[in-house]
Amino acid sequence: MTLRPMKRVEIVVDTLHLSRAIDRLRQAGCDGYTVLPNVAGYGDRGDQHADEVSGVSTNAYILIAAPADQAEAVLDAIRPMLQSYGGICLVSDCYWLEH
Amino acid sequence: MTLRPMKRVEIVVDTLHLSRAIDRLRQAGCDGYTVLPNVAGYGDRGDQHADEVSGVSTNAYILIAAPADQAEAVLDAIRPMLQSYGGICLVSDCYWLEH
Amino acid sequence: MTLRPMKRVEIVVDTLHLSRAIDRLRQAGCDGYTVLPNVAGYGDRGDQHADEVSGVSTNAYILIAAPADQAEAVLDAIRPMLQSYGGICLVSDCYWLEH
Amino acid sequence: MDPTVLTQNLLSPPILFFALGMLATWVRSDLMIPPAAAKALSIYLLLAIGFHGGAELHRSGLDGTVVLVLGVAALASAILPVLGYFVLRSRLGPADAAGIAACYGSVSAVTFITAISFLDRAEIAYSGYMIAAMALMESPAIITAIILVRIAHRDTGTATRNGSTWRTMIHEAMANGAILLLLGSLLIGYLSGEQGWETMKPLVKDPFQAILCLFLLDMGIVAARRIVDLRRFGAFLIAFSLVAPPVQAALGIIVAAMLGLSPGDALLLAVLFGSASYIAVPAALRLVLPKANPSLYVPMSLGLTFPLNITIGIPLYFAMIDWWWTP
Amino acid sequence: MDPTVLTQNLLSPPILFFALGMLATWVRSDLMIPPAAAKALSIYLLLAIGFHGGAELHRSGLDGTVVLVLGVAALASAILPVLGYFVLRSRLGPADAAGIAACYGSVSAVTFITAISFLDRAEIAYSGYMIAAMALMESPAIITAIILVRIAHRDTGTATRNGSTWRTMIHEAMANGAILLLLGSLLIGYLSGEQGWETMKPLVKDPFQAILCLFLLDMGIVAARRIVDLRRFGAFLIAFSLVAPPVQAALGIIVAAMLGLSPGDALLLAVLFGSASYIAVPAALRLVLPKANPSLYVPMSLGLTFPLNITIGIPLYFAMIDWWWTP
Amino acid sequence: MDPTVLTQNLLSPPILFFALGMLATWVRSDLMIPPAAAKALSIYLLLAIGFHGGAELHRSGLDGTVVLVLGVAALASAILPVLGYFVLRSRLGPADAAGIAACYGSVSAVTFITAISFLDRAEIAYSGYMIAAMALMESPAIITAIILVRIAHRDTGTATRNGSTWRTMIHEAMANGAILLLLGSLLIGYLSGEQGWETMKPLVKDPFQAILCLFLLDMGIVAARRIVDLRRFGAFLIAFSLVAPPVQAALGIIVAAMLGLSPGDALLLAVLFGSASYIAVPAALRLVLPKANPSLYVPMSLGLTFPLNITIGIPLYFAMIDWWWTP
Ligand SMILES: Nc1ncnc2c1ncn2[C@@H]1O[C@H](COP(=O)(O)O)[C@@H](O)[C@H]1O
Ligand SMILES: Nc1ncnc2c1ncn2[C@@H]1O[C@H](COP(=O)(O)O)[C@@H](O)[C@H]1O
Ligand SMILES: Nc1ncnc2c1ncn2[C@@H]1O[C@H](COP(=O)(O)O)[C@@H](O)[C@H]1O
Ligand code: NA
Ligand code: NA
Ligand code: NA
Repeated sequence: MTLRPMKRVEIVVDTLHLSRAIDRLRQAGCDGYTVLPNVAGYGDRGDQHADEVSGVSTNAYILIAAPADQAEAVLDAIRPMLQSYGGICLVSDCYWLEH
Repeated sequence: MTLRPMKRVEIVVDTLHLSRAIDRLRQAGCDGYTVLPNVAGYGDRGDQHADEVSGVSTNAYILIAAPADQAEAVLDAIRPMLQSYGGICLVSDCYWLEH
Repeated sequence: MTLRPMKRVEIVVDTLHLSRAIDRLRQAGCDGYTVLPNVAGYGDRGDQHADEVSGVSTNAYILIAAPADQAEAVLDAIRPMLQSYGGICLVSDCYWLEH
Repeated sequence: MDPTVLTQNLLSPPILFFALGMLATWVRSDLMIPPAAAKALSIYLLLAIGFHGGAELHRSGLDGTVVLVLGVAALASAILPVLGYFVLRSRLGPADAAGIAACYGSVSAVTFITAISFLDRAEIAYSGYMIAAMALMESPAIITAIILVRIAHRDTGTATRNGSTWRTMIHEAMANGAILLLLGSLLIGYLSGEQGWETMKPLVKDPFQAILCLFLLDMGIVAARRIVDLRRFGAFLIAFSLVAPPVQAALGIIVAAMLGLSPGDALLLAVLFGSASYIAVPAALRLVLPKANPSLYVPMSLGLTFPLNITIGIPLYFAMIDWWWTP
Repeated sequence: MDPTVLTQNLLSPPILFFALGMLATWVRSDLMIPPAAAKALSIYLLLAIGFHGGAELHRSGLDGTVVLVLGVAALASAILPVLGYFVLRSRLGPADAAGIAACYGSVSAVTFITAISFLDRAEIAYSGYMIAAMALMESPAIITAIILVRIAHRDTGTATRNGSTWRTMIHEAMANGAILLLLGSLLIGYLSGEQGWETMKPLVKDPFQAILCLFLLDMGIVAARRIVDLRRFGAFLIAFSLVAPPVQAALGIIVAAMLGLSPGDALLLAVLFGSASYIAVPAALRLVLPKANPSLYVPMSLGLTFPLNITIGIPLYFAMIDWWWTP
Repeated sequence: MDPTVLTQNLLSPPILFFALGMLATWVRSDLMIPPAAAKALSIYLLLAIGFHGGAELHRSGLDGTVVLVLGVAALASAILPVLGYFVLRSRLGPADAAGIAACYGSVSAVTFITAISFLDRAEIAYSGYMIAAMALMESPAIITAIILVRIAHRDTGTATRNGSTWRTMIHEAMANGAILLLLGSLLIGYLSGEQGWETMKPLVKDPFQAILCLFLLDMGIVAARRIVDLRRFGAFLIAFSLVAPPVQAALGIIVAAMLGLSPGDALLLAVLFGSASYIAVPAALRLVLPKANPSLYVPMSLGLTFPLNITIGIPLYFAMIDWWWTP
């Protein structure tokens, strides 16, 4: 059983910006991610109630496991979006189970 | 690109208790969180099927990134709820991408 | 306040295979997990759109906090499924808040 | 009892779809109604019977017996748990006994709705205010349960969470979404009168029975999942789940006779007495009586009592009423 | 103004369910419509009015005034934000002023649908092409808002995201799901003619009012949540939210009179002028004018203007029209 | 072929809404039906045709040909994949060839439902048992596919997961939610008779066509997304997706003629032969034939064959039948 060290990147952005965020991830060479399109939350821009139909008040959550260099490219790609539109990005360590 | 070390706190409680849990988080000074209001699970209290309309059998998942001291306040605030009602709380390390 | 070190295992499989994956987890001695049955994603097998009714194109996400030895049993149990059907499994460190 | 009443009920679409749902769980099928859709269906059903009841009230007007019936219903919900509690205390601790007793003292909205659909199919009239009676019977049982536990723990006082309990409980009772929707729809149906009824009828009346079928399909799936939990139960709790409903329903029928209700209203009162809550009360109990084990009271009321009531109970109670009321 | 029009509107099921939703939030009830169900209801409503409008168009045929009305509507949506902008600039920065002005220059589909249900209840005719007018009024306001901000920042040019802005904006306007569905359904209703109408009527017409009630129940819950955000607002923005709608609606009535529209169409035009977007425009603004603060424009249009319009606004505007049009 | 049949089909609301959904994806619109709502719609459709078929059966009674037709249908689903497999093996490995062949041997419930709505609009009768035929045609194709792969790998035996395969497969076939719901609703419709039909009609019949439109809107969005995946395909697979359906449908028509079916039933049989599964079979294949690549068979059946069948296929097959059956 091999466990390869990887970075674990978590991103929360408005659901409205999800498709743009994903375009950026792919351009940055990210070759795998998991998406939860409708989550609620609270942050600098107040409540995201996740209760209505426009997506203005709903977040999307993205989880990415990537090697360190790819993770760095992901961070570079996503940072300008966070600056313009808000949202968060967390990085942590993990191991990927090779199969 | 600055990565600030933070604590990453994950909480799972009954959906029924979600609004109370969030009240407690805010009182504890938590200024950001992400919420998934309907998740299923299994634990000491058996199956949470997430299949019915009362919320008795449905969990909510909360993700919080916070500086160490704020994280500690969060743990203190949430522990009594876990003792009364069940649920779990995990803590790990992460980096917050400054933007 | 006691924080017990644990392993944090995350698994993404097709929603189709969720019930089988959970059977395997239980057989491996896993006594707690949290499940998100409908998430989208992208990986080696292309897009999982999470947009239709068969579950062929939808992922499930499983989060498990477990002591190291139980976590290892979980990895052993889940690996054959990933080999046959695809999906991912990540392992990281966390602390469990005793309550 | 005329056996065709039972057969007709068992062969009616709502019950058959409920059975199909149970079958789906038993053969481990992947059939499922998305929780969001099930929730939407339940909102529809509450809104529809509330509005319908309000429109009926608008037509019939309020008369003297209404207040009486409502008062008796609320009182019954407060008293019934006492009986259940003392039976259950023979085997269980105070918290569990009180929790189960609260469920059986309260009511099951879906059982009530299924009884209404039974009456609709049989073209038997019932009064709009019975829906208000149902709403009033949801909460008193919880209050009684709390008092019973308090008395049992007079010395220690640890079983229920002190201080905020009463405030929480009153808030829960008032703010319970199901009750608010039911009473709100009743009031709206009453206020918006005949023109409002014409507006709403194509949604709240015409497809009502059929939408109930869809919901019962889901209930069958869910109830069958809870039955699995019963294997850990002793005979005592299983017997309680099956015996308490007809006994309580019989009490309801006696009360209905004393109040001089019509056969339709008598059936609804019997069902209110005989049914057990698996939504509102469990949700409240988790907050105000967390020591009571939900994996006892939910499987009992949802896995046994609910199926029993909608399949055999309703026609049985109706047969009793029919026999008694017929001169 | 005939007070019974107002009373009748306030006692109509849609408005009462909206009020029930607000009440549910105020008493902190757990009543909620799952977001997926609310989205499905909104899709239903857009599809239904689009299809209905198309079928009406098929019946009436297109005449000369149609193009005129559509042109005027689009123009109005482009001009109205200029007025709003200059009023708002007295207290706010350019981005926020433009953002709010864009919302008020655009339209609220649900307000429009509620006005249609008002006309349906009163059995007053309206033209199918008014639905096309609504679709055309969604976007121009955003373009005006961008231009206004650009002018304000002529020197710095940092307020809006350069380069891709126009492309993004045009794409957003074209590809906005709500508009596409509305115009698509209109076209389908037109193309599929009388036989298509017969097919769709049991879904898009018969239960329309009742489904609107369900949706407004949800809107009440959501709107009441947004009202909480208003406590941080000064009197100026609250006043704007309450005064702009009737002023703009009055403009709409004047234009309608000049165009010689029927009373029903005049009401719809008044509502288009007087309502403020809280779906399409906020979504577009987040993309093309991210500096504008959504926690200003969303609570204003959703928390104040929307409730005002559907409760008092619609009957008020109608009373004005009735008084003016009656010879 | 009478071109108006084709035009009328293309201009019918279901097909136009399907086209609108495709357009929405192509212009990158954000229009989407929440998955939970789409799932609820699909459950409605299966329940509705099942129940309707059962009620029809109740009316017509069972006659001798029923068993014959059901047997032939099941047999066809077992045999058709063999033809497909040998054509596909010329370019593909055994697992992929068998996977695709299984999809084309099985049926598409939504295509079938669209054909029923075509017949309803044209007021052409069909038999309730054809719905049972559809349910029986879902699974045999998978079993054939497994056998074909087993034969191809006689020596290695690695392509399919041994041992538990048959058990899993039989369980999947029995426990498939869609089939269970379809057959269950058929039986319930049959058992609950005329009174049950009256109860269910306002939901399962009146708005059926319109709800199908909503579902096809979603199918259009989803199908267009899958078409993107086809750009990596060679001409061979695209040709297969477009040629296999009419060829197989023609076989179906020949069989229908031999069995002496009515024109309505003949069309349904043609559609059963000519359509390809993108729900039940892909789900089963992922379990029992994981080596077959789902990004081949899903885009083929969902992105090409499905749109082809509902737009051109159904009127074409009907024209063939009309020409043949007319004396
Ligand atoms: N400290 C945090 N921990 C977890 N999630 C957060 C945190 N801060 C913000 N978020 C999430 O990111 C979203 C956007 O954040 P913001 O742009 O700061 O309003 C919020 O709605 C939350 O879902
Ligand atoms: N070891 C675990 N790992 C992940 N989630 C857990 C674990 N234990 C419990 N949970 C989650 O927490 C919920 C409540 O736990 P409990 O109170 O132990 O029944 C469960 O339904 C799960 O969703
Ligand atoms: N690198 C990754 N990071 C996060 N999630 C992933 C990653 N790779 C795959 N996944 C998830 O696992 C699912 C199945 O992966 P695969 O079998 O590689 O297609 C994908 O649809 C994603 O949801
Ligand atoms: Na009771
Ligand atoms: Na406006
Ligand atoms: Na076929």
